[in-house]
Amino acid sequence: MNATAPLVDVRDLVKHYPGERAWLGLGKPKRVVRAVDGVSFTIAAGQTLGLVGESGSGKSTVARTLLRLTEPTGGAALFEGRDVFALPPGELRALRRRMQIVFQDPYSSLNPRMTVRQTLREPLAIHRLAAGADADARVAALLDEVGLDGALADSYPHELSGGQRQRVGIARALSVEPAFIVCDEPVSALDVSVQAQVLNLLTDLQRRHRLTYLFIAHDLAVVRHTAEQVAVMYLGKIVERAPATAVYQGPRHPYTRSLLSAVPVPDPHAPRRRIVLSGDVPSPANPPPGCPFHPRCPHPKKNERCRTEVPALREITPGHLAACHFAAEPM
Amino acid sequence: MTAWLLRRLAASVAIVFAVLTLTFVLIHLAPGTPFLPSTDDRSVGPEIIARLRRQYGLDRPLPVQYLKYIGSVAHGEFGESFSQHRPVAQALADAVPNTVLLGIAALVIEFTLGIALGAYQAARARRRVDAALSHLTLFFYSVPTFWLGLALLLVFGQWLRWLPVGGVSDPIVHDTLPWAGRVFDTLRHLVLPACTLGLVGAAGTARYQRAAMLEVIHQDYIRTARAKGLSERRVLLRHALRNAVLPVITLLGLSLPFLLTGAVLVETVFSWPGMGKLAADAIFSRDYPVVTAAAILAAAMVALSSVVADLLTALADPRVRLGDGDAA
Amino acid sequence: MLRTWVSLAVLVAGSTGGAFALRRRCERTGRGRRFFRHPTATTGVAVLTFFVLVAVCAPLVAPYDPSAQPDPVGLQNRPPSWLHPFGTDLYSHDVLSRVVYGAQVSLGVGTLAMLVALTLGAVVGAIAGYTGRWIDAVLMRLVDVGIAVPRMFLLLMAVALWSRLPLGTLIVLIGVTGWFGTSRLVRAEVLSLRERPFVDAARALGARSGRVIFGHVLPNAAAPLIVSAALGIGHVMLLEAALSFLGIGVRPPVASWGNMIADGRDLLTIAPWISLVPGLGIAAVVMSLNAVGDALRDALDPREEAT
Amino acid sequence: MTQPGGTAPLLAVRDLKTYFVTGRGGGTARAVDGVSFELYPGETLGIVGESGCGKTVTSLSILRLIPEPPGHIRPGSYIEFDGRNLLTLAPRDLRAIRGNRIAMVFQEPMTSLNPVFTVGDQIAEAAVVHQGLSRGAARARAIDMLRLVGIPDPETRVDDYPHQLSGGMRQRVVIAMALVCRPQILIADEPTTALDVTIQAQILELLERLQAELGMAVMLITHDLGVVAGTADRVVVMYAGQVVETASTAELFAGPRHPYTEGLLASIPRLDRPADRLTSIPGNVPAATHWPAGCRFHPRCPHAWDKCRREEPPLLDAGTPGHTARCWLVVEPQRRRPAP
Amino acid sequence: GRRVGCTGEYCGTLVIAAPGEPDILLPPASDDARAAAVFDQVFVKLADLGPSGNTIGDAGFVPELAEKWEWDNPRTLTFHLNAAARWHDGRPVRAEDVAFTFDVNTDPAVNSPARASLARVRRVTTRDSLTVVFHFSEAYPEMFYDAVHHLRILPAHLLRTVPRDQFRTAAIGRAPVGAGCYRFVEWRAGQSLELAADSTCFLGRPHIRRLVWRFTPDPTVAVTQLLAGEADVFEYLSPPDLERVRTAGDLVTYPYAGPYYTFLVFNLRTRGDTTLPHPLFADREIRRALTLATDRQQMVQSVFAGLAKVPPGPMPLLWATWDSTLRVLPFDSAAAGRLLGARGWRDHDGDGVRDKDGQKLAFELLTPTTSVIRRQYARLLQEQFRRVGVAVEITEVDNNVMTQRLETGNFDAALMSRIADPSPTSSVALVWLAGGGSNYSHYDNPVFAEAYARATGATTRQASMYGWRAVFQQLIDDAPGIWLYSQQSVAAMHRRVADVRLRPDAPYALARTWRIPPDRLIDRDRVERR
Ligand SMILES: Nc1ncnc2c1ncn2[C@@H]1O[C@H](COP(=O)(O)OP(=O)(O)OP(=O)(O)O)[C@@H](O)[C@H]1O
Ligand SMILES: Nc1ncnc2c1ncn2[C@@H]1O[C@H](COP(=O)(O)OP(=O)(O)OP(=O)(O)O)[C@@H](O)[C@H]1O
Ligand SMILES: [Mg+2]
Ligand SMILES: [Mg+2]
Repeated sequence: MNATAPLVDVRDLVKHYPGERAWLGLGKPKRVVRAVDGVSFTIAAGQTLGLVGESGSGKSTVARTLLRLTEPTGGAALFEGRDVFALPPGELRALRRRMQIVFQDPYSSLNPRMTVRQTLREPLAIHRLAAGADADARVAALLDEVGLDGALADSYPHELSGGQRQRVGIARALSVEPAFIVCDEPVSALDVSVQAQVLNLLTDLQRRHRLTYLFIAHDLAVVRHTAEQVAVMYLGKIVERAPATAVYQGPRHPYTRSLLSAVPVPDPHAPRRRIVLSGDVPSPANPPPGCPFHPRCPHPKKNERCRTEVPALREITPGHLAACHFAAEPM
Repeated sequence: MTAWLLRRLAASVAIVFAVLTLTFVLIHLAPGTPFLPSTDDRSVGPEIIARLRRQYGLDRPLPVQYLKYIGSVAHGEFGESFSQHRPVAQALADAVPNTVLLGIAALVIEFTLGIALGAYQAARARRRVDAALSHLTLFFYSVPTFWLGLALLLVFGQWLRWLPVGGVSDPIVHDTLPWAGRVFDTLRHLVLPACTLGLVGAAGTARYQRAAMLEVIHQDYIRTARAKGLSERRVLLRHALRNAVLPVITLLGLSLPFLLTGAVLVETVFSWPGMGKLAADAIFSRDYPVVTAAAILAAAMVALSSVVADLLTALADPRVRLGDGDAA
Repeated sequence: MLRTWVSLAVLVAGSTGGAFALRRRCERTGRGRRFFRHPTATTGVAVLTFFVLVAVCAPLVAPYDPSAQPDPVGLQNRPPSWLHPFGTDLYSHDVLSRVVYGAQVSLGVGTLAMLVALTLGAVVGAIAGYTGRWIDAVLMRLVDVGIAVPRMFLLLMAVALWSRLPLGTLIVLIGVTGWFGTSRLVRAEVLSLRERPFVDAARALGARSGRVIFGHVLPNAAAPLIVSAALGIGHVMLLEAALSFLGIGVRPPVASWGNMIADGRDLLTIAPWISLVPGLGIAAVVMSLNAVGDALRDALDPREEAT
Repeated sequence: MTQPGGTAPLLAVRDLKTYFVTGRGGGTARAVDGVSFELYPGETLGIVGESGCGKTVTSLSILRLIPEPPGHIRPGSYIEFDGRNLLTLAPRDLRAIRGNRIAMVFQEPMTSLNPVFTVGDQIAEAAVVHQGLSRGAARARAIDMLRLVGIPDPETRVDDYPHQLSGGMRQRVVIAMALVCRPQILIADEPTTALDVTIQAQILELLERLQAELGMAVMLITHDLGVVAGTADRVVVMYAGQVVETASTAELFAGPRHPYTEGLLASIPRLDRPADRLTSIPGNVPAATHWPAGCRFHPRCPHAWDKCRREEPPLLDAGTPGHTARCWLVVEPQRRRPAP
Repeated sequence: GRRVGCTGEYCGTLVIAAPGEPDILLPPASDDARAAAVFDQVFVKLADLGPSGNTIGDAGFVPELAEKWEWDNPRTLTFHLNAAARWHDGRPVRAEDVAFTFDVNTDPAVNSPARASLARVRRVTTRDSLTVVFHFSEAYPEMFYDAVHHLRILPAHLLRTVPRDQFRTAAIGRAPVGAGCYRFVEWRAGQSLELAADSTCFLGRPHIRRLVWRFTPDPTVAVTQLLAGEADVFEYLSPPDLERVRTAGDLVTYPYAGPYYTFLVFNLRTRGDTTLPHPLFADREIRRALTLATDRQQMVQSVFAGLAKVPPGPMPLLWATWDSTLRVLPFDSAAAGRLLGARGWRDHDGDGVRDKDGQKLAFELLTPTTSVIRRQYARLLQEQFRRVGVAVEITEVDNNVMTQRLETGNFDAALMSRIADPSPTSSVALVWLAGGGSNYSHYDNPVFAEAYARATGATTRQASMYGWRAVFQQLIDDAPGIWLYSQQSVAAMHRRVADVRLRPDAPYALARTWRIPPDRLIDRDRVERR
């Protein structure tokens, strides 16, 4: 960890979605979806935390609660020392200049009835940053910054390609000059060639503006290129968190290990040691007892303890945390 | 499932209760009082009106009347009809079966004809038959119900004399007929009103069904079905129709209020002594107890029909599980 | 009379020409092309334009005063002739003049009542859908109740019990009893839009609820609203006709197509033109509205837009 | 695994052109524009390319599942299977092949199952139609198929509806459905794209196993070169409705000859070779209605020169047998510019 | 075709198209015209009006339940009942029944429509089981008429137990038992009502075996049924319907003097406040001017094409008082204009409406939605008044609302229709005498009241006629209303029915004498009820 205080400090974030809404009190007991169940991490200013996990593991929920687009159930999130979860609405709106989000789906993250210009001018108007010709100049600058032709300013989203849309989405996030951007799978929906363009753009922007990223992906390979720190989520919990190199070179959690092995390598001669997990991700509404991963765990030492006792996320080596009873032992 | 049903029924009761209150308030806000003679032939002294008002409890303060009314409705009593001089329950008991008969017949026409037409059109989409049928359904969808009724009545009743012009049965021969004859007699009387009501609905259903079917035809699973080597017939009738009917079933639950609205007109045109006519007559003669009871009953029918439609949807659509959908 | 024929000819030419001109203009945009791809869209637009023009230019088109009774004895229930192209009615009114002025009332009632319903439905639906929680629950239960009573019953009760309703009140009443479906539609639309990332993006940028609802949510829910409005106007016109049929719609001597049908109903066999002409008028307008609504549905379909 | 050589191809696609009349944008989308390739018995042929380059349309064209209108297969196209041209077959004969001898697995496992029928019904349906199975036999067959694709507890799962299954299970069902008649060819259109990596690994594993067991030829369509690298014997790379490069897998990855293929390979983020910046192909895939003149890749190509703008290159032999590329660099390698 | 079935003289099913349904079939509880038609068949009176329609003395009355009657003295009338009369449940009809009927009809709790007519009958006693005696408080010309006309004899043994204030909802009111020649069979609510001939009827066996009322929502549908061959009779054709019927081959029309008349009534008191005079209509000259402005002859021509007449005063064609020598106000719009101008009502601002002191000569005309003809008239009147510079706003309201507004005096002018008794006595008192229950105009003229007293006190037919002439002349001169039309009623009936006689005041009263000859029977005539 850096010596400086982290920019973002999330502590024990919990988000439960109430399941069934009981009508007139006659409903069955509610089934709660434990989308995020006690997640903690920190991100130092100017750095990137990669958050990886399968679909439904709660990554987006972390992102949304962190920005308070969804109200959290519990926990705290310190941003520049202030608890985002405790801010009154007025201050929250002010804070929104400082933290922004880029979404996964470039098709639905832009208002289809607004031109690029309107989309980019709106945040300027909300925060009274610029108006009139000034705003137009800002729009032009933003487009230039994300590598878009200024002529596209008056196009509607449906006239743009996926990559171009995603650039508009990034420009919109940049428009309020935030310090921190949550990137929720910003490249998952893009073609490989475009994906590389966007990843490069994000890296460039981070350098230029000293941005801090929470970078969410389901693909460990993508994160490898962007993040200094990596956290792996499974069923609403972080199962491993460590500096990137440590995760890729010495994963401690069997889940991380199998994730790594499952990424297809574009090399027919690369040694293939796929660890194929059996079964599917269990539902967060009905998580298994004990270690959440135990039903699929390929670990040779899996035993009764895994079925009953939830392993804590503990530090195995300095800065390397894992939530497995056998994390300390070599495989 | 049982819990769901209980919950939905409770909600229905709440709705009916709200409708009761609404009707009660609406009626008592209205100017004019009941118990005025309907012909200007003879005058009723104020003392007699006062006595009648007392007799029917109309002299009490509104909240008291309201509470008393709720109490009696809870016991299944709707009071006495002012204009018919008999218990409202009896008047309803006479009218409801007729409306139910008419409604079911109309629904059957509306949905069988509508679904068949819509599916056929979708299968022939953008061909000439489709266009012709589209225009036809659009026409039926666009003419006033009562106008259609009058036209049918004129043509088939008065000019061609193929069908009776009104009523639920032939008062002269009905009772003298054997069982099958009576059924036939009733059906003959049912044809015109049910067609009037049903055709307008069928036109709407056909348009809806056609759109639903066209949408389904573009789904991936239809392509999958074709990729399996199924015949076009099997693809359409087995894979597409089944899915395209689902939204139409939901429509079924929503169509009842429209049906009852139409029933007011059709029953008037065809002298069909059902609820719609009863309610309209009662409203015009300020027969409060009948008005309220009819509104309550209509609301109950609508609420129940939406429960039934949901049940049917659940039966037809395996994705729908009763129990965790919220009531909204 | 000459004036009538000339102005009718001009209006027919104008509306047809207008529809085709509009079509040519719109063909340039994808949406316009999708609209006019519908086989009946052009006809629908032309017919609607025609009737709207007729309503607007009523004094020009109508050969006579719509409520004049020039000769209640000699000119009663006359079949169509050169002087009275659509015949005369029981009161020796000229049916053509009444149809022309009736277009004003019928289209007006349809449009205004629909606007009332649309506004109410959109506001309630948007509020319910966006705020959620108890407000949503309360509003939607209210809608459940509204939907549970057949609209005709409600209207009958209100109109019959209050007996003397000015046209304005009738319009408001029809509007007020007609927004329940719209509000459900809007709510559903808003509920799905609320989950869309661009709405989240707006919130993340610090936009207030009002801005989010009116700037982002409602404009995107507009397409189904516009379609339902087009269909709704026709529905209201039919409803007005039904009310008039039951004797509680627009009051004479004001002519509406509905009360004209009602007037001619008893004379259906001896003077069919009295109710036939307004009946066909309603059917034509409602058909066109439906055709245009269908075409709009396609034209505004966001799914088509994505590609 | 069989290499192309002595054996005759099982399926030969020749100059396939499938166009869509879009009506809007005023044009014809030349979605597939002269595609040719062969599929040999028992092999796995990977077809790769970015979104919109015509992979799905190619696969649909083979079984004539293109929606008509707006689409149509141009005359002159030719798809040979079993000595017959599939494109001119009578509908009846074509149906006898669909699902029976050539089966397909579609991109979206969520939507390619009919929501209102049990998975058992849907799996067995092709067998019922093509082989006239009885109800009981159909059910038994469905259970067998479920077992084959590794779904636990098949006896109860057979009565489940699609929505009761997870994404991975659904894709297994879709595969089971395709394989029920033991087809000679399985066309799998992005069978794993919608799935998580761990599930993707499961499905790829399954396909490999099934191919080994049943000995069919597989056409594996994907946009992920990583997937191809691990599974396919040969690869066809598509761009803008055309085949731009064909080669055996090993050769393609070892020495791609088309700049597009090179670009694709370079832009993949790799676990094994961390890099600070990814190499990327500039620009976007053009719209199918407006393919660029000349070489369709030239606007994005770092090596393009005049000729590329003017003249469309044919598929040129790239040295080794079976390796072809649609690039003038094959004949003028000196034009290649060194990487920056 | 059901070929088998009833044959001979006593078959026949007559279907009566009825726009509307009776409210209750118990005479003292109903004043409904539809119910009255049924009462005429099911119940008997002591004696009935004869063909002459005379109401003075007992001349012309025909015996019904009473075989004969005699005057013990000018104020005591004794009836001898027909010993053969039987209730439909088989019990004989007794004198107690008559006394009971009188008691019921005079009980304020029952509020029978006959109550007012019986005001001068002090009591009714029985002498033996077949003799009843009516004791009057005074002798007057129409005392016999009052005693018999409104009194339909009720079965005491069935009604004695019914509480008097619950007559309106008594169960027997939906399944009546009487002593008439038809007995009640079935009432299907909203559909039909059926009576069957009582073959042992003491008044003679009816020829037509079944009478069926088929309820329809309105006259148009009723006529449609007639035209469709689903009904045989409809007794009250409107002019357009008459046109429809004339084209149908198997229908015959029977005109008869109608009991209906209609007039525009002016409210002589301020709208909503009966203590102040009306700003316009309190002025006799304005009322007369408005009358002069109406071309009633043309309107009758336009609306009825000969099916009605312009009455000299407020009277139906049925009344013997119809007198063409009365001096009536002619149609003279110029005179009307002069008269209005003379009262200061001129069109000062040139908008076509006369005004005075900034007040427009405008009023509201109330008319019920249910009546096509009155609605039509309202519009014709509106146009005619417009021509003399008077603005009329038509308000169509439901009948109930109209009655209520009339009762409370909350109107300017209204189109009132009345169905009258055969005698003008009660009707005129009710509508025009101060304090009369239906005197909505609040017309109050002592001269008129005196004339009325003279007319009703007359003991000879001639004196009575003379008296009535004075009564109506006064009304005409004072013009509290504009006498618009008196209808000539027309019934349409299937041509197979023979011996049809329609009594103006009660078209079906003689139905038991109508016949369907055996050779003209159609299918429904032969149907046998199981
Ligand atoms: N509004 C909601 N109501 C109820 N449950 C929800 C809601 N939003 C998310 N969930 C549930 O919470 C869990 C975590 O969802 P989340 O979207 O955070 O996952 P994710 O890791 O981002 O997945 P993906 O890769 O698909 O985006 C899922 O099981 C999801 O079903
Ligand atoms: N129904 C259709 N109507 C019009 N154009 C179509 C249609 N289907 C496909 N196309 C066009 O064909 C082109 C190729 O589409 P295709 O689906 O084959 O691409 P793909 O390579 O499978 O891409 P993806 O990876 O997105 O599945 C697209 O550019 C599209 O515009
Ligand atoms: Mg997510
Ligand atoms: Mg594809």
